[in-house]
Amino acid sequence: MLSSLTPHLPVLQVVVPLMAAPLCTLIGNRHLAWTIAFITALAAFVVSALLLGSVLDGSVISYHLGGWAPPWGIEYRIDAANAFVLFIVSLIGVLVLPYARQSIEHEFEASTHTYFYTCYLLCLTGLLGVAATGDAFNVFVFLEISSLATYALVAFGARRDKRALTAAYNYLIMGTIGATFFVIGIGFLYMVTGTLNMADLAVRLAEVGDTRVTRVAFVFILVGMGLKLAMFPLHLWLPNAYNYAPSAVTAFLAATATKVALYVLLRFTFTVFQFDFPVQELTFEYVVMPLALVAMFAASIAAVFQQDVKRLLAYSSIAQVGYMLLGVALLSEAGLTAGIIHLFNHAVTKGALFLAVGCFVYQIGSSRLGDLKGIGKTMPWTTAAFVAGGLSLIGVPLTVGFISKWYLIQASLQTGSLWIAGLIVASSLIAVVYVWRIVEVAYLEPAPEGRANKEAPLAMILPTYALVAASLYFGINSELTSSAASQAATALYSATDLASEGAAQ
Amino acid sequence: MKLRNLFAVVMLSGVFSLLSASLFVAMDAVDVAFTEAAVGAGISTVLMLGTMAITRQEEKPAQHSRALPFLVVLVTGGALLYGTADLPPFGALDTPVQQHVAPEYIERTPTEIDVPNIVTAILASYRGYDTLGEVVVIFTAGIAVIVLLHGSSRPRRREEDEEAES
Amino acid sequence: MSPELAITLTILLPASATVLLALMDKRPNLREAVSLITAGVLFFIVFGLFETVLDGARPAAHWFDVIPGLSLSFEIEPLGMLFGVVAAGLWIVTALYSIGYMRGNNEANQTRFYICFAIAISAAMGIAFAANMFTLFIFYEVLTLSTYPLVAHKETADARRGARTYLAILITTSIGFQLVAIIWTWVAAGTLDFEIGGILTDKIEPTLLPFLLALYAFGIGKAALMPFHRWLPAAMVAPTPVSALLHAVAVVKAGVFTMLKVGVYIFGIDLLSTTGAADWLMWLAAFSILAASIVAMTKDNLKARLAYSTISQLSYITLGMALATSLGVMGGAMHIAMHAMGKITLFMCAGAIYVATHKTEISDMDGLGRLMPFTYGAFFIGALSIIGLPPLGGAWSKWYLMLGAADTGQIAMMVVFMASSLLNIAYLLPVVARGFFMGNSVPMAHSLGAAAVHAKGMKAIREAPLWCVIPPCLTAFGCVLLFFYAGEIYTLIEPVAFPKGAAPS
Amino acid sequence: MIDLALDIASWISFALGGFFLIVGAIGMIRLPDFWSRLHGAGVIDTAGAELILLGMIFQAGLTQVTIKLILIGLFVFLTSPTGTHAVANAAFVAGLRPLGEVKKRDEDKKKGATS
Amino acid sequence: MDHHFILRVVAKMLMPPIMLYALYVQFHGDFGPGGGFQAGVIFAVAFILYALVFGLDSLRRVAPPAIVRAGVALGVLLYAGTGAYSFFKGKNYLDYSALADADHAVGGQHLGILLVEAGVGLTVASVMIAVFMAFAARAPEIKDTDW
Amino acid sequence: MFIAATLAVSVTMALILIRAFLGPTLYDRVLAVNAFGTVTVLIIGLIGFLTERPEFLDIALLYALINFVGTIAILKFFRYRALGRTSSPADAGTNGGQPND
Amino acid sequence: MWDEMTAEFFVGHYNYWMTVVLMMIGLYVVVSRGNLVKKIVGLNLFQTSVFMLYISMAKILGGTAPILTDNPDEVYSNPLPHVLILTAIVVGVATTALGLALIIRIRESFDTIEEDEIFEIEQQMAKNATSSVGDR
Amino acid sequence: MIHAVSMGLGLFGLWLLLSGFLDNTLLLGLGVFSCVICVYIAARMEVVDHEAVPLQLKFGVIGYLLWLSAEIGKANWAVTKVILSPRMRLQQRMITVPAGQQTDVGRVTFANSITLTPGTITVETQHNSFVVHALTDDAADFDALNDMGARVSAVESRT
Ligand code: NA
Ligand code: NA
Repeated sequence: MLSSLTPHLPVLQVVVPLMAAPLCTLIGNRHLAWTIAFITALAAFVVSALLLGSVLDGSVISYHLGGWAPPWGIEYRIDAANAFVLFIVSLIGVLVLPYARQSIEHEFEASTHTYFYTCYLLCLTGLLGVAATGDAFNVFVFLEISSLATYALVAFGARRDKRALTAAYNYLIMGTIGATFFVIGIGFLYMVTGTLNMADLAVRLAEVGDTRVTRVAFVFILVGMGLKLAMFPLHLWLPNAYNYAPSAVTAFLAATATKVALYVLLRFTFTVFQFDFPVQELTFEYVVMPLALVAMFAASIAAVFQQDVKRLLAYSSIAQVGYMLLGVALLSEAGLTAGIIHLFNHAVTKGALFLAVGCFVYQIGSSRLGDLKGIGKTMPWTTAAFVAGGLSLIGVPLTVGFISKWYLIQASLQTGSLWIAGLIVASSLIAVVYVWRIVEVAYLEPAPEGRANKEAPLAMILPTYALVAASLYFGINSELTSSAASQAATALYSATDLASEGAAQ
Repeated sequence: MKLRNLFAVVMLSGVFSLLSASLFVAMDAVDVAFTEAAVGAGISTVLMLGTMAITRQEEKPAQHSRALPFLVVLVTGGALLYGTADLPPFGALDTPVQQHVAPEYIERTPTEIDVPNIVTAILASYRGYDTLGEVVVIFTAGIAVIVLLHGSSRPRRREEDEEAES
Repeated sequence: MSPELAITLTILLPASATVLLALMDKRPNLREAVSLITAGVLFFIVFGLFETVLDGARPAAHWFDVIPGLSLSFEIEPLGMLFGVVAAGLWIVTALYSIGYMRGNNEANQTRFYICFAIAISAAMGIAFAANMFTLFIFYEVLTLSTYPLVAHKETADARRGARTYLAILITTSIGFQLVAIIWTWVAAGTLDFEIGGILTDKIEPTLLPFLLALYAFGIGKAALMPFHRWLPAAMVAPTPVSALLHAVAVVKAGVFTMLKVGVYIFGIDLLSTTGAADWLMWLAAFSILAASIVAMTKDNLKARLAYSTISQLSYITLGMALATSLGVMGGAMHIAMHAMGKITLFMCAGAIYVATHKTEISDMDGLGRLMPFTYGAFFIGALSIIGLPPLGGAWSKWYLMLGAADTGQIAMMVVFMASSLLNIAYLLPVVARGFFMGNSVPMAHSLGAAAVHAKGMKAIREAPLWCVIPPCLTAFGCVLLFFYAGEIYTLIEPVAFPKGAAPS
Repeated sequence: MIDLALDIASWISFALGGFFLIVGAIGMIRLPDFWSRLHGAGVIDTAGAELILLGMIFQAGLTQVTIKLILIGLFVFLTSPTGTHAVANAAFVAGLRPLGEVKKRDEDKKKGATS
Repeated sequence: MDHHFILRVVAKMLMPPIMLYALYVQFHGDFGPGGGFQAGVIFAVAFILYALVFGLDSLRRVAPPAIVRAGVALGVLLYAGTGAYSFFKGKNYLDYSALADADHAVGGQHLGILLVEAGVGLTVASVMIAVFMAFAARAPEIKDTDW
Repeated sequence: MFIAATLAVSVTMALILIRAFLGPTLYDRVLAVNAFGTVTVLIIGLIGFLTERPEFLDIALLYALINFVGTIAILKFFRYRALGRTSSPADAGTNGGQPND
Repeated sequence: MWDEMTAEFFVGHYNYWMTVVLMMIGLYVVVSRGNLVKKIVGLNLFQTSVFMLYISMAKILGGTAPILTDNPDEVYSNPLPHVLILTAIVVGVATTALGLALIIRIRESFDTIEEDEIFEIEQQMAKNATSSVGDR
Repeated sequence: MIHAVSMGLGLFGLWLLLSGFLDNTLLLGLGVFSCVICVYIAARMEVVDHEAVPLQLKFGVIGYLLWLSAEIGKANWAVTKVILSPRMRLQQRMITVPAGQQTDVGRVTFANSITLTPGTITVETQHNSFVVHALTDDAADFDALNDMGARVSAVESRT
């Protein structure tokens, strides 16, 4: 039975959580719902690992949904690039769930838990679907599944702070504008090629060449995805959304949602638009890269002045997106590799950090800096995890953050830009400042009278530590991640050749 | 034109929806028109009315500057107009849109699916997976709304609201 | 014991001791026993290695690859061996001294202190034995982070400010300059392994060499080259054993050691001398020497004066490297050991004075020498060694440095060395002179805060506790020993300084 | 022959229907207040709509289309007065009163009494 | 006698035909415009009309929220399950030819489309009803005499 | 013939739209939108004939339905008395807000 | 000649321009308006205009709705954009429903649906939180 | 029960009219299924009664509808004249018309008939009378309205 499912792995990756979501609602029992969600997420993780294993050699899996050959039918097309993204998303997905159970049951009334798990699974479904698909319009559909689920998940935070509602609303407005821009871009591409299959698009766009339509399509897809991935200055929705969402949600989103949007951007930039196309180069060189650099500084500096750790980390996320975009904007395979590896590393790091903050919130009901005084003494394990994540954010050696910076700086030096390398380190130094503000408060200030020495529950500590361990392990041995990232970069770059083969079949 | 009366705005958006549905019919998109009628004029309007029954119906004049939005719109619109110049002319038969995938659907549907409505054939079968996604979107929205408006206690009466507002 | 295991042990032993230390939180005696025993065993192992290296062997250990081609591995060469022995040896002394000081001062958070101390030693070992610049950098950063809590130990506003400066400068320089330099080297040379003669020959544009060297020289903030020296005086807020650690055992020595390593193994003396890439550094170091000495004279606070003295003395070593001559390297290398022994003596004396009298200002210390003869005696010997008078170790290193300057025909540098020695006399000997010959100590008991007197249970000033006095006496004796055993050091360093076997007289 | 007759019939229907539609619309613009405009809308909903539908029926002949047109006609016939009544009732309950209302209640009552 | 008897009587007459019309649209999507989505909306409109005229509580009685929520989920499951059935026949996901014998692939397509459209219709109708109920429950109470 | 009818309907739509914009009371707008729905039903039927595919009258039927239910919904959600006040002040009271002729 | 081409270009692209103008009106309403409901209305307008763009690209002059007839020579407009837009409309109404539900909750929590007023309330909340924390 | 069966049959007739596929077994089957569902839900809604399925109406209702159509035509013309007259003399008023029908269906028929004829609109329903808004004096013809009411009463029930 299991072996007969092997050829269906690409679709199982998405459909299993997709079917589990309504099942959760149908069953209605929150414990059972959690169990279903967890088993599903675990299954998704296993599937993603299997997929990653089978495409790391550079092969490509094409799955024809409905049995209809592309470009007439929708195709799932798994190569190293999206297998890597699928792996990241499902890894975080499965790790956050046990944590979520604890924190959600602590924060919300019992009757909403089932819905929470449903939304969580839907969000997971959407993100996985976006990453797996090889069809441009299908990207939009699954993007919206994940987005709608996200808006709901963010709004869950309203129980703790009503500002979660406005955050969700603003996110909804911005996200929908972004998705609509994306649809406009896809429409333009369709108008000049007559196809929606991304591999087919690549081939046909190369024939169409550099026209006003392709230029505008590219720009709209860039802006559309830029909104979703919080590219500076399209990031305005992010700080509030991350700040007021429930902790588990923030951790999950920060680690996955923007990453998937970035993946889509990369897929379009390097696979679909991979032909002699000056606008793309110009855009990246003169728009994306400067914006990425500005983000690295502006958002980092903004982070320094935040009074709330969650918000601080949210601004840091915007800066980190800047790093990824910077790597991509170098428009070299090394740069792309750096961007992708940072995509993974930041997912792990930020996931760990937000989970740790969630533990604080769980115990002391606040993530404000002023309330975290002496937390290093009352919650030593959580704080230690936070510091480990913070060090990774800074890019201290033996953490994944270091690996990211290494590759980024290497890539920028290879393109001969010492000044970019300098800017990268300069901005990561700002990270020292904002991380250290927290470290000082946590360790060097006395805890308020009467706060008990009480750690967060094990169900929350363990996932946090799992991510911390990952951020240390992959910082010590980056072979897996770096080879996967470089394989992914190669896949993105070389997909056009495969595309012609794909269209032929 | 500035319509501060939200009710008028909602009504006009419903009217816009009616008009666009008529346009869709004129452009042969009967299924789309059907849906737009059901959604734009129907469900959306009813939901907006439901919202406005609860919220205030007058918009307050905004205090912030309109320069930036205007610039955004100008740039976006400019880009779109720039792009449309290279688009194939409206209604032409020999454009890429009409060449590659689409004729295949029309040609294959009678033998492969055998339903007269090609839109249904594509919707439910060739691109049935998109439609599954669409159903999940609706499902998501349903669950989200249930969660958001879950455990409702009826809010204060309108009279009290108005007193509170004035 | 295989050399590989021995190397691994030198790093892991102190690191694993932290676990024991943490467990002994509530049992000070056991805790300090663990600390001492670890120090002893470590020194035993290192000394064993010293013998093999002296015999010409180059023990090595490979841990793992962090990034493909970039490994965490160790290989002991003479410079590293020298630094390793100095650090391991002085740890014993410092450990002894810490017990006296910390208990004598009733310091809080003593367990944290010992843990961080152990990690710092572990890092120092890693730096000493690193086989490549990457490994060295990692341990360099570990050292920075592990000493931060030591500097901030008192948790007062002052301590936090000082620790912040400490961390800011060290992290900024290491990530901002050193890391860029390392990655640049990696991109240019394709390796980071330390090799005699350097790895950069013909790999990089000669006009760019001074820039790369500048990135290294300023990136090695622990070498306290001006203008990145501010962290050292700032760190004076730390308890005295920490100052000893910073100034003698690990931190600054790690800095100048790295400086030497970079000069000898990354650039190569020949490359530096043929291209003149280090000329500017020579002048900067010379400036640093004089300027820091002059500042030292103006300081009334004893520890501050010693701190500026350290800045000055460190630049001797940098200057030795920048001379780009064999004798300069020999002098620099020797000065690592000589200065370490001398400066630790001075600091421990300063600490002993503080424990006994709670005095920090030199102007308050008139006549103390007569009450604390052992302390002041040790101080006197240490000062003479720093000044460079025979029969003390400092004489040899200064001698070789002068020879190096003469060798390259840099008369100006010889003048600098001589002027600096005079300045040394001017700022160090008055301390001793005031202690022995000025003022009357008997009525000074009341000048201590009554509360302090009461708290310490002291009736009048007398010699500091035994554990505070014995260690400086031991190191003072070490200064003398070093004069007679300098030949050993010479033999050790010879293969590095004179790779072609052209050792003069 | 029958075709021609049907064509003529539908022409007439369209012409009349169009006339009533436009009259009703003009009424909605020209009439002075809500209450009077209700009657303009009534013209559109009744004569206008049904006649246009009738015109289409003449064109469609005895087909499926005619059946649907009749169903639409029936539906409009049933719902438009209901809707109009609902609006009018709403306005009435809200206190909106006709412009220049002729208040001859006594006379009405008298008439009512005599009949 | 109630205040809105005109509406009540007219609505009573209209609702069954509206529901039938919805099902007509549902099952004739193959032949003309419409399909599950549009049918779902129309079906929900019948319920909305019911709630508008007879009150929200009546609607809750006719369509208990738990049932509606189950409908929301069941529709998706029907669609996705139809797709997953193909696995058992070794076919790709959503390959409806698995629903029929190998030589009746087209018949499989017919059945598949019927099933998934039913799923769409069920979910859409349920969601629309659920959303309406959620919105209406938040609105201030409207007494019959108020309008 | 259909074109002529379509034109007439279009003119009607335009005029009704003007009333929908002008208001001034809520009831004027509701009335206008209701009438607009009716003529939309007509125009969709007519467009069907114009494009020679008149069989898609389902859409028109749907419109008629939506139009009715929508009107009821408006009136239900906007309780009468409250709405009388939410329009511009001139509309309030018994006067239609326009000069008496 | 030139005029003829211009005219042809104009006729062929007029449709796109109109949809672009409508889109921009919608987008302007979204980004400039402070009223939350109005933003949603603007979003709908924006999206519907995009749908029009798609549908107009599907149209073939002289073609007919893509529902098969008995006439074998019939030209059908492109059905694919219709399918895409059906999906997009559904996504749009889903978003609208969720947005409106959020507005209801916002109104209940903030007692307003004006962006400016909400912003003021949020600023006030932030200020209160900061002042209550004290020393930092 | 009679109402339910009648409703089912009526709905099935409607299905046949809408569908037009009289030879497609599947669609006919679905039609039956649909009718059953509709009747079931209608029953749950408690709307299956003499009001939803007014079997009680007499056949004379057809005659009434024809008469009503003629009235509507006349009324339309009357209002048209008003609208198109340059000076547009209106005499708006509210008049109260007795509604003596026995059943609600009858009353609804009467009320809607009044509204369907332009010039008069049923504004409010009271216990046994309607408030009618009239556009002009001509429209406010009390006797004509009473006549209409009598006609409705005549066809409203079998008895
Ligand atoms: Na259909
Ligand atoms: Na009337």
